[in-house]
Amino acid sequence: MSVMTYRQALRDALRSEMHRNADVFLMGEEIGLFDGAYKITAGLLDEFGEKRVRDTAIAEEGFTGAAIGAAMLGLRPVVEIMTINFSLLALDQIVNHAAKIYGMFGGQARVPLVIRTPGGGGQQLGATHSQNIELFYAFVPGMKVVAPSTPADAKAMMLAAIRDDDPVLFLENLSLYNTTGEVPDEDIPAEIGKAAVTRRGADITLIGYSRMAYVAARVAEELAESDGLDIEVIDLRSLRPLDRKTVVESVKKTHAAVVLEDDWLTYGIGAEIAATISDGGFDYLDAPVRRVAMAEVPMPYSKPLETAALPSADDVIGAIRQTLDAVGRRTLMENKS
Amino acid sequence: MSVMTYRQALRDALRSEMHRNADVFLMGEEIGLFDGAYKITAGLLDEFGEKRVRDTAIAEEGFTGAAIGAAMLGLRPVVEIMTINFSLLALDQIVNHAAKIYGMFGGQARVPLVIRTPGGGGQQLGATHSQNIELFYAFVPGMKVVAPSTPADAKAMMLAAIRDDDPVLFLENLSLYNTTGEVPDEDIPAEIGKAAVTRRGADITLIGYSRMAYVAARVAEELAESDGLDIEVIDLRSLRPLDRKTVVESVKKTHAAVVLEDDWLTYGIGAEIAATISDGGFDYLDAPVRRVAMAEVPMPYSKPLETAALPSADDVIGAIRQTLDAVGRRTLMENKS
Amino acid sequence: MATRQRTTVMPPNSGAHRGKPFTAETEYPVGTGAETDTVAGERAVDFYRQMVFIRRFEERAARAYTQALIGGYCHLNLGEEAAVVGLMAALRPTDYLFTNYREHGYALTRGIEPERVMAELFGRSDGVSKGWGGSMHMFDLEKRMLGGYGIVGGQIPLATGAALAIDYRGVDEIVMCTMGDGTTNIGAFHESLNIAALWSLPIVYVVINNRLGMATTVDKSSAEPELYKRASSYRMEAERVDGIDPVAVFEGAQRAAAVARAGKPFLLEVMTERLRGHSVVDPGKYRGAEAIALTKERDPLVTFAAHLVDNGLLTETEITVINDDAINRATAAAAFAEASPFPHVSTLFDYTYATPVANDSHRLPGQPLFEPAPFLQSEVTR
Amino acid sequence: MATRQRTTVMPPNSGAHRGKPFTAETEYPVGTGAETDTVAGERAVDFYRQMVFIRRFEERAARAYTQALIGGYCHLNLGEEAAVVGLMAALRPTDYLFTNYREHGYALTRGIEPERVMAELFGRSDGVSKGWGGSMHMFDLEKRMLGGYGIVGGQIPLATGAALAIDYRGVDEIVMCTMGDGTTNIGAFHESLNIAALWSLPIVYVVINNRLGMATTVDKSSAEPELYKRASSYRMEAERVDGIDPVAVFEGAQRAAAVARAGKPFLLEVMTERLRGHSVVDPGKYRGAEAIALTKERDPLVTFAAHLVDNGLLTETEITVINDDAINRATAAAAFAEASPFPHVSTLFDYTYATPVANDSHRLPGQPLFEPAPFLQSEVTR
Ligand SMILES: Cc1ncc(C[n+]2csc(CCOP(=O)(O)OP(=O)(O)O)c2C)c(N)n1
Ligand SMILES: Cc1ncc(C[n+]2csc(CCOP(=O)(O)OP(=O)(O)O)c2C)c(N)n1
Ligand SMILES: [Mg+2]
Ligand SMILES: [Mg+2]
Repeated sequence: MSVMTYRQALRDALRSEMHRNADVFLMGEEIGLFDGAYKITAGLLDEFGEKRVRDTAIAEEGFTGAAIGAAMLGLRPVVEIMTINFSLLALDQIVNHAAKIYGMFGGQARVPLVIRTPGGGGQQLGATHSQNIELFYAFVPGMKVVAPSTPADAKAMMLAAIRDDDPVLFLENLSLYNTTGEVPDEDIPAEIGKAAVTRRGADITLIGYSRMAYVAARVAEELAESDGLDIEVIDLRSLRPLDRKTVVESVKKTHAAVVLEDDWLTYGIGAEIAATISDGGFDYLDAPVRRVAMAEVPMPYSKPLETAALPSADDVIGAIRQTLDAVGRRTLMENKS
Repeated sequence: MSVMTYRQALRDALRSEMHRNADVFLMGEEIGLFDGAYKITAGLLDEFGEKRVRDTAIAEEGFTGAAIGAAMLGLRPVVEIMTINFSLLALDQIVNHAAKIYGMFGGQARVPLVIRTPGGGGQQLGATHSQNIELFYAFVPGMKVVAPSTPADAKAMMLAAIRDDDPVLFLENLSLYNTTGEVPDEDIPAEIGKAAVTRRGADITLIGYSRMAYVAARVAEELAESDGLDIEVIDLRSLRPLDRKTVVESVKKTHAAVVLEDDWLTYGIGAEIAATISDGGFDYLDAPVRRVAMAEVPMPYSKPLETAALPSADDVIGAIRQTLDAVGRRTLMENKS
Repeated sequence: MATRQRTTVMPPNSGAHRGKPFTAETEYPVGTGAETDTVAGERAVDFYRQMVFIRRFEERAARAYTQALIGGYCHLNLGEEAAVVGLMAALRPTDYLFTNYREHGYALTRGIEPERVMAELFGRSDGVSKGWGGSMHMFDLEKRMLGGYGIVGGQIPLATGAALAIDYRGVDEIVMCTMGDGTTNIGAFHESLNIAALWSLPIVYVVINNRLGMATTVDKSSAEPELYKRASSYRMEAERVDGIDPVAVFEGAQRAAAVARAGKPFLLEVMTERLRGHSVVDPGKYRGAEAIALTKERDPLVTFAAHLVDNGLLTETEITVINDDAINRATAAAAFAEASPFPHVSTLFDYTYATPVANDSHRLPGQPLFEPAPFLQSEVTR
Repeated sequence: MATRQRTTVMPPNSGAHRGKPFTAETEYPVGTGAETDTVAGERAVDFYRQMVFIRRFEERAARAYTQALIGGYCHLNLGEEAAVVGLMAALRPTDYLFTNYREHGYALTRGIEPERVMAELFGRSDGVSKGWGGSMHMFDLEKRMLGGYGIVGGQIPLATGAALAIDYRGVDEIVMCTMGDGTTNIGAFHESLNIAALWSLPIVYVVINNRLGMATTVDKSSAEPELYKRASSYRMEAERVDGIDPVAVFEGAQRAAAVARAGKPFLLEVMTERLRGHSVVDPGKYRGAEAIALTKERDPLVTFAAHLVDNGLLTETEITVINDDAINRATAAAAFAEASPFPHVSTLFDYTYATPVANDSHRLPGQPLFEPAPFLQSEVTR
């Protein structure tokens, strides 16, 4: 075990897989000479050379598509798209090609591709650079979408993604890059498609992924101290496939849930989580599932507006209190009747 | 009132608005000389000339973006994207530009643009041509998304979309084009953002849009005859904004709901509807909200596989029966206790 | 016959094959000047045989479509037989082909059994893509036919990536990527050619210029209608050849392939004709009588047959035999296809993922997400 | 001074401005040969004044950024002042400008008050985009500056559409659309130029070639590094000018604008320099000492000042005055910006839609979708 940043964990995983398998190579804008816009690939050009760390022209569709084609011939490209916002330009190649090729040709060609890309708001990057649109990938059969929230998961899931024979959208997050945590020294790939209960609790279940799983963990700790609340936290980790069972089992125990997400509320990732809980936990829920999400506006640049539009720990705490309040009142009413 | 097809209603609305306002013009691939891939614009090139019915090169991003730019200067372009699948190529222009421009510049520029495009499966068009990805637009603040299911709505909503000052994704459907219905002769635009209760009932609520609203209406009639069921049907009509109130009010009355959608289940449009009902109708629901949706696979070409993957009227009937069954059992249990 | 000489491009108005040659407004490009194989008479006859087979196969497919044995879209190579055959002859079995939705002829000429191509059109389990792809999505790993693709331009980045993989591995293979004329206006074309040129990738891009994208003529869709010239934006070599002469195409493709084998991309434009509508269901009403007459005069089967007869390589009787044989093979393919079983519904979830993964959804429409609560579970039906 | 002559392009190695000229590997394009305005000395001095102001403004912005008064990304026009000023001078007030995220200088030179530009950087309500856009998204309808855009290439289709609107209405206006060198590799560039050429739209596309896209040099990103030549794929006229000379840029832009006013698109490449990193936070470590030295020698402020002094158009004292004045105005702009209020949170939902619509969500994060059930509603808090 070593303590390291999420950034470092990603870089270590890339490096390790590149050493392990000569078919693994990196592609993307500014990942070489510039060390990557967010420095995930720092030093790798020096270590592996231009063949395996390929700076590309600004042509998201072209180079992502090229990575898909290279993967069809058995290479294992890891593409960086500088932020998830720019992935819209490559969406046709990802959704109509990477995600379809295995099925459309009756299982003849595999696409062992990883697309790494950070989401995240809160950096005052404005409307076109602050979106969380992992939904566009999580919705698509044929894609796998993972979204680690800790350095340990960042490493383990990167190893898994690279070794997987399907296209994997690997969601990073701008505000997690500098977070730290314990990371195993050995290379142990995670199992894709599984959520993790990162904190056991009995009072209510918080569900998040990526940055909001991090926020959930912090809020749970805070409320344990301040209010003595016993909160269960689930980190989804994989958005596609989605581990419904882990989520529903938790709610069957806690009888209440708040879903945290960094995207827009209506049709966002949390809608599926809330719908899933409401269905699978129908006879167990003591209050409606609340969702805490971004305000539904084009993200403003100005700091106070941006802050207001983004879900905060306080918003989460408010939703938890109100949900527990609703549980309490309903229980009271039931006991009365 | 005249009886006409959904196709004819669309064409009439386009024609009428083009006569009414010289700033309205059409752009798209093969909409002129070819009369449109699905013949919605038949004859309009002859009537209005090349300036107002513009055949474009195959360049979805380029011509959709050009329409956005023209709209910024006050024209009112109506763009046809041949099928919604190809809109992925224009997604950056739509999501990062059309939907952002009004907000990102502090309300200085409007984008009065309509993008018409058909969704729909069931035509053996294979994995890349059978997707229903209206979600990608419905998720985005700044966009408006309408999805009529009847000829009358097709006309009224097209009039409204063209007169609206925001970008509107106008979802058509391949299998609705030949359906017929009564259409008012006058030009009365619909109000965008409102669902319609198209059939009153007390036993259960069916919610759908586009093709699945059509299916819902048929199923309700069938079950009224065969089983004497009294089904309420809601046609969402607008996916963004979403009329939550109409949906929840209905369920408060019927205590049960089945959501119908033609897209993939996980994270699909129905997830938001189910989550919404489960939240707003929490104290009224007598059984979990069921969703009937497409199987989560890249759509196969072969007919039996495609048929199996698409939601059918029988699938809907099965879900209704099971839901009513679950309601009955729960009521029984409650009465017992 | 002009196109069998060692000139790298067909001279304008050469009058080859008696049909009207394609017209180009300006001068022709300078070719590579590379020596090409001389094509023996036997090879020319073989080209013809393959061309006839494509024609008869496509006609058989069109009939099956009207009989509702084929569904979806169905785009035929009618009029492009010489282009298909000439191009495929320049590829080695180890080379890769990426193409678009108009690819039956390529699949056949690449050596895939006609039975499996027709079975794919019929959506049957013996189809080359097991019935999952249909007309637009034929794929065969063994023959290195890496797909028909239905999204205009979608194959171009993929093919470029395949060439990258070849370059990465340093193997002696190339990629050929075909597309239509209308496709040169989509961003993916330009992004890909730039990448291929920057990285010196072994790929031949081929524009099958049949002068139409659906109803839109080249001059209405491409501001530079001499499409091969667009390679200059990427300092890429390019050439235009006459696509109704399989030998001219073959020679051009060989020159292009030689450049690719030497590690540089090449853009080859093949001037051809679309004898019918865009797809089986398009009557092509928008085409003027003149255009239709012209395409008839430029029917590669007619012009090449005449050439072979004139040069004593085939007799009219032999032509009849070739034709009958092609009809018989197409008929046999259709019979095979009709007898082939549909894929079983139980295979619906077999091809979502190559690496199995926890919690993948295997639900049919309408199936519940969760089993009913245990206390309600008796006698639940689906 | 070579660039004030009536030649349409700067000859290679002309030695203009004493700094090293940009190098081009091959011959220069033939220009339009149109007569251009001779630029009076007063105008040259005015150009210089504007250039200095951009420089001082950007430096002030950089400082404000390090003081955390500006957030997000912040890309400066340092080194591109001559290009900005020369281009803007060729536009009429009725013409439209679309540009990218590196646009402060354009906003200023287009005539937007520096106070409002700086206030935008500070995210304040007096900002040119009311604080909603920030550094990358400056917009002013009145000045017909139709946006800074942060998505590389995103502005190109939009600008093309604006030109379409002009053509549609038959008014005497044109569009100018600027972009970086790296941007010529993205599909939107090619799709748009093709459309503009097909439809003869009144637009000047300008490539600001500062030789770098972030750390990537032009020859690593563009297979044809003489970027103006890419216009040939669309039979579009094009020209390359030296961007450290505002007069050369102005004259080139005038020629380009004349073509656009006559109803044809034009591609103008302006060779310029990026004196610092890609954005304020980029130290630009990847740049070799040689490249840095070269850019210093090609600092347009230095070279143009020398030219003006040499030609007796300005004295050193006057230069100091111009400089001080620019510093004062930039300082005043910053003071104004800092005093301007932030937009109020109550305005968060004001700009989602232009046409109000039923059921739009006006919920802050964490707010419930539904009011609690009536029987539970007492004393609920948020
Ligand atoms: C991205 C995209 N846009 C539009 C279509 C619809 N479409 C299919 S084929 C075609 C015409 C293509 O013309 P061309 O490239 O000349 O090829 P051809 O059909 O003539 O072989 C169009 C517009 C599509 N499949 N994909
Ligand atoms: C579609 C897209 N891809 C990537 C980026 C990140 N990015 C911002 S600026 C830039 C470099 C652009 O270079 P160039 O076009 O030369 O303009 P310059 O910055 O030199 O003015 C990149 C890659 C982006 N904003 N949008
Ligand atoms: Mg064509
Ligand atoms: Mg640059």
